[in-house]
Amino acid sequence: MNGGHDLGGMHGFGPVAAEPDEPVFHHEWERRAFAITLACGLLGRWNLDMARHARERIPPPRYLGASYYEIWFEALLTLLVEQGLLSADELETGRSAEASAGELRVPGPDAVRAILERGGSTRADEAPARFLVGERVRVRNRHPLGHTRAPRYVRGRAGTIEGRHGTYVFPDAHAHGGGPRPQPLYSVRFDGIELWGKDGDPGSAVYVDLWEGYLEPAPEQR
Amino acid sequence: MNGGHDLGGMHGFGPVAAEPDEPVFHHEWERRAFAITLACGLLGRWNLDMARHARERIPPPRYLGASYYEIWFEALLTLLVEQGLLSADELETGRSAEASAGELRVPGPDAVRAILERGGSTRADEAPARFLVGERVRVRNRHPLGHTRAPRYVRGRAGTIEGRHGTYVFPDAHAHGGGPRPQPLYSVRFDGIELWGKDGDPGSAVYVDLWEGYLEPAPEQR
Amino acid sequence: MSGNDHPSLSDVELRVRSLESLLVEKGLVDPAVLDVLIDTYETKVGPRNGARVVARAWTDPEYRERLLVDAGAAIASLGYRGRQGEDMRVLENTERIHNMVVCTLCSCYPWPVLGLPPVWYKSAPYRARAVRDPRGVLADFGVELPVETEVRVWDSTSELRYLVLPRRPPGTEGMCEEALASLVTRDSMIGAGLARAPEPGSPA
Amino acid sequence: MSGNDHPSLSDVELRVRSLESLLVEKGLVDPAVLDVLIDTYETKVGPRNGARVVARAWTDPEYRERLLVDAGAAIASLGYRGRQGEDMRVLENTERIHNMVVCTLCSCYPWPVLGLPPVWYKSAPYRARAVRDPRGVLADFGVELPVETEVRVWDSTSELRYLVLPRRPPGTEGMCEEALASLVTRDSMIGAGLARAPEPGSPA
Repeated sequence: MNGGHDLGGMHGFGPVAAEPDEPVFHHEWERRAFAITLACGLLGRWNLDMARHARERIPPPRYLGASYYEIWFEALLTLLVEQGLLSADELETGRSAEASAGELRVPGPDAVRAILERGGSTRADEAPARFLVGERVRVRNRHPLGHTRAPRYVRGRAGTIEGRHGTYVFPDAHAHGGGPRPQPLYSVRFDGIELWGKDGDPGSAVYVDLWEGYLEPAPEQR
Repeated sequence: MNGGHDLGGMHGFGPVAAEPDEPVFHHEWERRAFAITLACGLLGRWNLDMARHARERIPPPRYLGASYYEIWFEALLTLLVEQGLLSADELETGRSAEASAGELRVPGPDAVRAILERGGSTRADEAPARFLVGERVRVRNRHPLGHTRAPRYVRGRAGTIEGRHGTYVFPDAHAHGGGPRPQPLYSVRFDGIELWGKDGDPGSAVYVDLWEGYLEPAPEQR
Repeated sequence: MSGNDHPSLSDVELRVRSLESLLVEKGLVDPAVLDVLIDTYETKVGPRNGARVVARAWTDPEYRERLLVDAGAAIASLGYRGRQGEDMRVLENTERIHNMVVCTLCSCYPWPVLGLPPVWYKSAPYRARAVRDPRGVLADFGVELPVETEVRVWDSTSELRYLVLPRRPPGTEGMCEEALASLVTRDSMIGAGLARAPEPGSPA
Repeated sequence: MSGNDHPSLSDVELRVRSLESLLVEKGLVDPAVLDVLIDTYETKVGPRNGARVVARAWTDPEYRERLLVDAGAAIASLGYRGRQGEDMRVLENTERIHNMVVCTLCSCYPWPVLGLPPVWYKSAPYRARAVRDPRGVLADFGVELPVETEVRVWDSTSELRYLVLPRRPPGTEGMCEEALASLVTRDSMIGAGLARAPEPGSPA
């Protein structure tokens, strides 16, 4: 979706302000919000693409006005309610309506340590790839209402396949209960001038990881 | 600029909420903000393109979080200070440092009535036009930091010249003290599918007024 | 952009009041001018103007023709002209074509015929969605058009201002211009609505 | 997105606390797990890990080669692996090419080697500008590159995670791996900075 999160190429946000000796968390509530977000994620009721989409669905004024852990927290509430883990009433009152987690397997500390170290790759078995390294491609001009990982600033722009990453779970399906539907994933290089015209930096290029379904052969021009 | 104002095609703002029997102003401060904005505009120290650019420069989080008269008010403060009509100190204290408007001609009520009725067209003498009605054009992919009236959603997209409006002051120059630099202005039709791909409405089209400098001939494709 | 309820409202109110005093104190603004501006756009100029233009076009084919060819002159002939309406175009809705006007970049609107725009016209939901999903926006207004009707959205990116000439509702044959004007809503002249049907048994 | 100062801070604080209690009460979250998560990412996993990878690559040509060809295995051989680093790529900065990593759509970041991202990496100014004006962003970090150096920006749109292998600073010949690691800043491994020069007279 073309939400408040799709920030590449926007103007007007001012300079990047790095904080010297920045702590990992700035407030106790950030520490807690981070931990409960990860812990709830480990319940297995949603995947990372669903979590990202829950963040993207925050209306742009709120998304842009919030700090990042506020965004995480808002999205966590959305996911908990949508997945039926909490009722709107429980959220409202702060009191549990039923005491048990039911059928859910809630991992303990040792299991979680193992999960963190193991991770969970979304790489799938190799599938035949349509595009070759060196081929010119163009990003399809799509504006889906749902989740997508093709940012607006590359849509309709032409680039070169610079590498093949393998075959990975397709976020546009995975975020919406469509299953993994793996597709070949490419590294596509876009010249600064192709992306931004005369306002781009001719000595720069942007490499974007794009799934095969986002791409079409670049049209030849006379 | 690709600011918070360039909203065409964004998702996530929710439904359009029309208010039945909406008043012209909702609060006394809106009435005042509207009137002082127009009155200050009549001092002739800035043109409408400069005023629009002052609004666009409001950082996106604030722009999207503000009501429209708040945006006008913020931009008015910017213009008054930038044009030297008020000092930052005067704004801070709310007290005038010098009592007179100096060289400025401040119009009275009768003059203002006449100005409102006369308006001020930005149409200029006809200039030769590069494109013909019916011709296929493409909007240049530009991302200027300054003011422009080519919205992001049409950049790089192809359309058809549907009409010539005449020759008008060019906002991209006029907003930045570059003078009127009039250019031919066209009505360009874009099919919904060209703008939004498969996610567009094939039974819709968008007509956008675009200056000649925004356009180039559409590339022929094999 | 949010609507008109805002947490820091009283703060804005104070700031606006303070700036107005300062501008008056410095002689940059004449309080009598503020009265003129507010009076003009709050009570004198509004969608009634546009409604009269539309009703005239519905009843006078020659006027309709002039309106579509030279909107500015035709509108001025009824006494409406001026700021934010210097260069006008009128877009006629038909069975086949429905026109709708938006300003995605700011809030351009034909003041002399419609007055100041409503909040929804200036709001992010309308500006974001009108160009991409016009039928969805029309649905928010309770309007459903046949799929065969082409929707044309006009993005007011220049100083031209657009007025939609809505379709004359059925059952209005023989109605006088004034009665017809009362059927012409503001939204129908933006293209976000249709002209009202006459009340059953209303006077012709 | 703003930084970490926010007017409704205490409100957020209360809401987070209340949700945590509710989740624990319902048995959805084990408090001991929260401790593990916080401890892991606040104290155990951080940019020191990445710095060790970089220092090893600077001193061991065979390791550098493996790192560039199969980053995941080379990094895991030093003991760093897991969540948000399952599929890694390492980008080597050279005199001719400077790599910089961003996630314009969210905040993807290679946790096992860099820990959790700093606020600026997740913030709108960086995400908006890195892909359009990377040299301008580098200037915000006090870095100026020769015009001949190509800047390559990597937008982390997939589950691949990128680690930049910064250039080894001059004057570090013969320094041990541990001393070298202390020169490798977090920002240099994102590509928003360079590795530090050694203090004059520092031990080799």
